[in-house]
Amino acid sequence: MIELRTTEFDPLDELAIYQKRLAAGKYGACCNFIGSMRDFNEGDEVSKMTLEHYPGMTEKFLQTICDEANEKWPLLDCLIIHRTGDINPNDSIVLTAAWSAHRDASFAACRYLIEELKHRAPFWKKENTGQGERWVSENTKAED
Amino acid sequence: MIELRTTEFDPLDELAIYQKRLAAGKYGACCNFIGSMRDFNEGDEVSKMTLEHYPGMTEKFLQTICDEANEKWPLLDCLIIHRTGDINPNDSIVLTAAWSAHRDASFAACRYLIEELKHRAPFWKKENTGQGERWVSENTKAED
Amino acid sequence: MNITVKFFASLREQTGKSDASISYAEPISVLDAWKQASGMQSMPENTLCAINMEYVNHSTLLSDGDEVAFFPPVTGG
Amino acid sequence: MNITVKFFASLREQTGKSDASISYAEPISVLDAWKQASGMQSMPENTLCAINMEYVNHSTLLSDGDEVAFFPPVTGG
Repeated sequence: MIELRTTEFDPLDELAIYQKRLAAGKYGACCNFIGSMRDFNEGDEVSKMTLEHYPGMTEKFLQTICDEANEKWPLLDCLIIHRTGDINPNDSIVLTAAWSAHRDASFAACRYLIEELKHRAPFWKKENTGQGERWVSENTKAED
Repeated sequence: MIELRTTEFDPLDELAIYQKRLAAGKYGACCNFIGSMRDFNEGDEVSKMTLEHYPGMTEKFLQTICDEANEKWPLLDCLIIHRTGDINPNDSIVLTAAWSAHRDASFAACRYLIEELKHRAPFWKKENTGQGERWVSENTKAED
Repeated sequence: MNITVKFFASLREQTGKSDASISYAEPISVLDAWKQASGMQSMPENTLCAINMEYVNHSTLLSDGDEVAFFPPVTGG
Repeated sequence: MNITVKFFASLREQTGKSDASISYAEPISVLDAWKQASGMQSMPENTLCAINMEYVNHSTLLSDGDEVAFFPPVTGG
């Protein structure tokens, strides 16, 4: 499942709720990743951030990533939740999770979800620093 | 931090509680892995399981794994919780988590924690199947 | 041939518009649509393009009724 | 020289004991301790050994007061 959220969300609560849908005893592995807003970036303090997206395409693209993960690995399910709009330091920005029988698939799929999202999903961050607003120029390759 | 638990634990609650200790806004990435008991293994239904450990050595070894992860990657913290004793299907067995500024370190460290645990930490599983009890003979290499 | 054009993030600010409609008699490419809708501004080198919410390259030709979008490298997650 | 020996999991069941104490006049190896404590049973090929909770190999020599442990491949997580 994929979801966009315009307000703060608790990724651990979301995982707990979502996981109840899955068949008990069938998955042995859940790898998940939570990205949250730091109060610093590239040496500057960041007091606020705005996340713009492309309504329609963003949702469609996140679903594509989930579908691709399901094709590549034997998953029971996967989940992506992503914030949009105004974000404060320490807010959760993204949650990706993958459930499978064995750990290898859940790790690989969870990593795939976040990497594809970071490099291909239409989201754009604008940071508010002491020096004013600035667009984040580019996500790094698998290291950000 | 490392902990052994003799009774059921909720890994998502544990993460939420533990994370409150960490400095807000300093970590941007948390990768975690939850291993839970399936009700089947190697083709058989498994109704119950017992997890034996080596009191003293197990705790020491888990701490060593955390220390190694902290040396290898720039982490803010890492956490391992592992069950012992009698375990029922769908119970959580293990939680490994790593917090860092960037996602690469948190993924690599979380994976390291669970791989080292699976291959070197003194735990032994005995499964109860329809055919009686059996010791699990060996964890697979990074694919179980 | 009518086309809807969308600009996002820094390109929305650069062009000063979020949406535009353009009309053409002959088939045009994504790059042609940029030129027309942006008022002949130069396109930043790393600009990404989508037609009807699917990634395409700058030389892809547009069809009547298409929605073409321009945006900078993505920075979500 | 007194040594404490521990057996875990399937090795505890195979030897029929979880703990044993053995005494020796001359320095002995981990493998010697297995033989003595197990009553000369053969040691399964993949047996792991630890002295004072640190992994060692079968030929490591023991010191007075050591705790030596024998266990099968680990299966936690």
